[in-house]
Amino acid sequence: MNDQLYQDRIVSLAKAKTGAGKLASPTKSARRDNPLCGDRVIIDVKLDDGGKISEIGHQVRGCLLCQASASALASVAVGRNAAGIEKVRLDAERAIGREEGEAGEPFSAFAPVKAHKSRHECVLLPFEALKDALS
Amino acid sequence: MNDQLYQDRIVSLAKAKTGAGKLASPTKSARRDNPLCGDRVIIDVKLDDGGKISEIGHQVRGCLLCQASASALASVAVGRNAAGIEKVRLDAERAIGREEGEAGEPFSAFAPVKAHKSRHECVLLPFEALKDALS
Amino acid sequence: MSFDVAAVRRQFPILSQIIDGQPVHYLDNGASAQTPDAVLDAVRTYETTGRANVLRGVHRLAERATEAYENARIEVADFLSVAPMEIVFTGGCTAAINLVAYSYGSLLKPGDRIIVSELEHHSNIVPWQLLRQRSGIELDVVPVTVNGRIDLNALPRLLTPRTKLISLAHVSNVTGTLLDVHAVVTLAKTVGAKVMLDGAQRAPHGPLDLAAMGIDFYAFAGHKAYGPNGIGVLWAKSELLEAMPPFLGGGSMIGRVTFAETTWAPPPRRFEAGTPPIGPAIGLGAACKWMRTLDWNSAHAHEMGLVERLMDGLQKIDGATLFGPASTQNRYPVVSFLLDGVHPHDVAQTLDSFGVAVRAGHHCCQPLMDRFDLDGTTRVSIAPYNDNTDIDALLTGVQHAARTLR
Amino acid sequence: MSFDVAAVRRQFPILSQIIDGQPVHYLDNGASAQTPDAVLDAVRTYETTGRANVLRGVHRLAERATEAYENARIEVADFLSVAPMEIVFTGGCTAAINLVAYSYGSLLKPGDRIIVSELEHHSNIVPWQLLRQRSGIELDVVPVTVNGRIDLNALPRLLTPRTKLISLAHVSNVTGTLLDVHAVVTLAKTVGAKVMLDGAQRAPHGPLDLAAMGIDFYAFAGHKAYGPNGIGVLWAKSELLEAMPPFLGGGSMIGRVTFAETTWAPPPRRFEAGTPPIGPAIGLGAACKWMRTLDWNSAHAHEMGLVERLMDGLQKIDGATLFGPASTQNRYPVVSFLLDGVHPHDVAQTLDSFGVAVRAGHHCCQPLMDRFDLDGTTRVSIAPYNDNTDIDALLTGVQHAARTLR
Ligand SMILES: Cc1ncc(COP(=O)(O)O)c(C=O)c1O
Ligand SMILES: Cc1ncc(COP(=O)(O)O)c(C=O)c1O
Repeated sequence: MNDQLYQDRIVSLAKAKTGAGKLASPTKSARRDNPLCGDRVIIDVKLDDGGKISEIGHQVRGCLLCQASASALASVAVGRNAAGIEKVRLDAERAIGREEGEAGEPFSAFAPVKAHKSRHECVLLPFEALKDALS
Repeated sequence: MNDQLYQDRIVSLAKAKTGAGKLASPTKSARRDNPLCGDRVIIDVKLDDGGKISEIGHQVRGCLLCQASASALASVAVGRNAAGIEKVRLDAERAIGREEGEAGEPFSAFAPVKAHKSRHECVLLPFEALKDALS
Repeated sequence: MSFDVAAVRRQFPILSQIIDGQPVHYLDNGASAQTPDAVLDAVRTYETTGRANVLRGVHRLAERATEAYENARIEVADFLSVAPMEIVFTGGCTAAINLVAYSYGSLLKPGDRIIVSELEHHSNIVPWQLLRQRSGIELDVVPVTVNGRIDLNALPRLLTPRTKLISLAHVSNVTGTLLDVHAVVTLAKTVGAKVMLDGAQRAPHGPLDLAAMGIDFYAFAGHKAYGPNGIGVLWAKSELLEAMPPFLGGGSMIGRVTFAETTWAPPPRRFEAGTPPIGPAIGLGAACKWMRTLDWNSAHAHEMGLVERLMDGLQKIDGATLFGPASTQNRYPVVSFLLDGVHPHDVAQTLDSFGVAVRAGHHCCQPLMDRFDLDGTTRVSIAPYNDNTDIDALLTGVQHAARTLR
Repeated sequence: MSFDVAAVRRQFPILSQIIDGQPVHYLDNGASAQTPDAVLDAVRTYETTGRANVLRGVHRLAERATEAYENARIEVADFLSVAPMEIVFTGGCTAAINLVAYSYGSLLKPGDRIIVSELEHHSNIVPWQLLRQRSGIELDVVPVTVNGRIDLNALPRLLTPRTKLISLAHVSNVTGTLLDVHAVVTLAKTVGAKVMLDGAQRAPHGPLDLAAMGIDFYAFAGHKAYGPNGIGVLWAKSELLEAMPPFLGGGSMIGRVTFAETTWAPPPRRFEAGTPPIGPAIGLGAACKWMRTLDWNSAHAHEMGLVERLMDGLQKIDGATLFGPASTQNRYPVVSFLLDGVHPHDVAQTLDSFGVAVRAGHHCCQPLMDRFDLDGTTRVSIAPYNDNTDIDALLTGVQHAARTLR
């Protein structure tokens, strides 16, 4: 076995299910599909008057990487606006090798995905959905 | 040089141009094209009351093999009906190896074509046109 | 069982590869099968001794190329027990089905109906949807049973005098189920509908007798049948081909071209516009010839023995369930399964770390997935060169996924 | 001239073949060029180390295959100086032109007009005739000059506000003449027409800068550009691809499939239905990369030097006349000639007996032949690996034909 991908940190993130579920009355929602693999993410957010996220909920129908990513994202999203989320996305992109530099926490957990190009989109899908929801 | 195809007998048949030209008032005519190579044969015949060929003329716009074949065909066509022409065709097909057996004269001249599959149709085109004219 | 799997494996150079210290357990044959030396050599011989364009050249390389290309047509025809002139080379199985949808489809009238099933591959759905947009035909869909078989009991009530074509998968690429062709043909006859089979998943498992099956069209892909990429086959009855207008325009498919009017060559050339995929066709001819070197009774028994080993093993894994029939009757060696709580992509990715290649996802069958409300399945698809070690490596990997990812 | 033709020749295994005691003088490159070791090796590496279906697999072979396939797209894009996402892989040049005729063509209205020329290959005529039948567009034809060039002086009066597309050969496959693209693009702009070039005969002679040319569509074939059969390229501006509906339906080109409605993937995937010709695409990528290893200034000078040697030699043969321009200006190394009283097929067949491969006939340009009332021509088409011995063997053969067949 050469199991470098599903390391404990990723599995724990996915199992933590931080922010999993619908919001009762979201300010905004967005859904994103990846037609190649069938992954699907719905993100609900409540925004405060300054456009900052005050609550976030995600429904992921997808793989463990997508779930872990949604969890990780939810764990750091509250209090950020669209620009703040872009910064967090940079961390995720760094972790998977799409951007230069060191990835911040908790996204460094995704470093093992770097070698698996076909799975990069799984990590980024929740970010795409959240971007749509914030725009 | 490995020139086995254009032997003297074929070249002579072509140059003889036996039967080349239009008939003034043919009983029947037919035209055949080979779309792959662009060869074109028009055959005119005069038939007697018994359906036998009394006169034949051919206009060939095509290669030397096609010209030689039309010449050879014209040299033996007079006095034959459709069935008789079929027998002659058998000689041509024997010469190029499409049928078993020894080819009669003058078609044995076409034996060098046997090895050149892409040219078989050149030899047979005048026969096709004559068949149409007789049918 | 006299099947010598080691002897077969030796003919496939890729199977002896070691990647990251692991052997290759290739169980993704339904997506693309591997290719034997016989095919690689045939293509290489063409490329290095007889490469030229076909049909129109008189020089020796062109004669060699033309002969090799037309021999490939004969090999394919022999494999399918049909006449060579009924074999049209296309770019793939998808291209073959699209050829029918465009050419035969152009003969249909608004309100004419085509029947497909719920388990079809997108390649046997979307071409008809595009035809529907172009020309106002209607599509009817035969449902599938809970076992993942096309429900032929539901077919009669879909048949109408307007039904012109029934196009179904010969073997499902998700469940491996074999169609009851005789039943379909019998029903189709009652309304005069033509029958087309998508043979992508059947052709890789041995020779066929299409003429005896009573069908009208058959399509399959070279790369799934041990041949190269970029080649597929459409077979159709010659009277149908004769009646069909051209699809693509270009060299070789013409009779005479003028700007005012152009006439068409007879089939199969009418449907092979431009320079055909000569090398790939030669490779596919070699693949068909290679397939006929196997004894398919024992090869099929070998394949289905592996399916049984797989099903037995999965049954012992907590949370693993089969999608599709649990028997090996009327089926070919394609098996889909689910692992409760683990996404199919994660199963497949874990298997990769054990050197096992499978496919996960919707398998280009989104309507089937929707019908069963699934994200996808993990699919194991077997070829004659697979052996017990492949299945065992897979089972070990699934166990690992079950243990670590839930 | 620093061009090392011997070094180039060594890379093409077929050129060192001896057939019936004779070396191969391959001067039929316009029909299909030969392929170098670099291409053969790239395809073999895929077949024996990374063969799998692309895009959807997560296992290592699938990752290798996908990466190789997408790298091929980048190689082709670099060769053409365009963006990879604007490259659509097709089954050939003919398939690429048909893609435009079906997809872009479906956006046209009855009465819209398309301009082609009298010297076009059937592949750039028949697809538009089929479109005319489908949708009532009109075709206009630019005549050719006595020299075998597209007569651009005649173009302005064909232009109307209904002219939507001008589709012309970049280089003629009969006369080798190069189109004045700048003039065509300038004229097209006056009525807002798109410009498509059939680059089948230009692409094999070095890199292009399509973005700088101001055109909209470009098509070429892999097998004429030292790549495998079964692969071709359509380039189109991304905004055009975005606006174009799908052509073939099947796997990979979809967004989401339901029986009620199906959505499409973005380009280029929208136009690559089904399993693409993966191996052939990888081979073409290697061919494009290989072409960029040559210094095309000296390669072109070498090719045109051979054209001069050929033209000089033909001038000395009684009864031989050139068809097309007698100069090497604005042309590529394709030369047609006639031998008075000897049919082109007989010339070509005689040349074959000298080991020389050329092509004779209408070259899929019947309208051009009709315009000059010709049965056909004998065509010499040259690649960088040709040398003086090839031309000299050809001249000897033509002399022999002139002496014996008249
Ligand atoms: C100018 C031109 N256009 C189009 C084509 C068609 O290319 P293919 O037959 O490879 O599709 C050719 C070659 O035959 C050609 O020379
Ligand atoms: C059942 C079925 N039909 C059609 C296809 C399409 O074949 P291709 O993608 O080779 O054109 C496939 C394979 O993907 C298949 O499994």
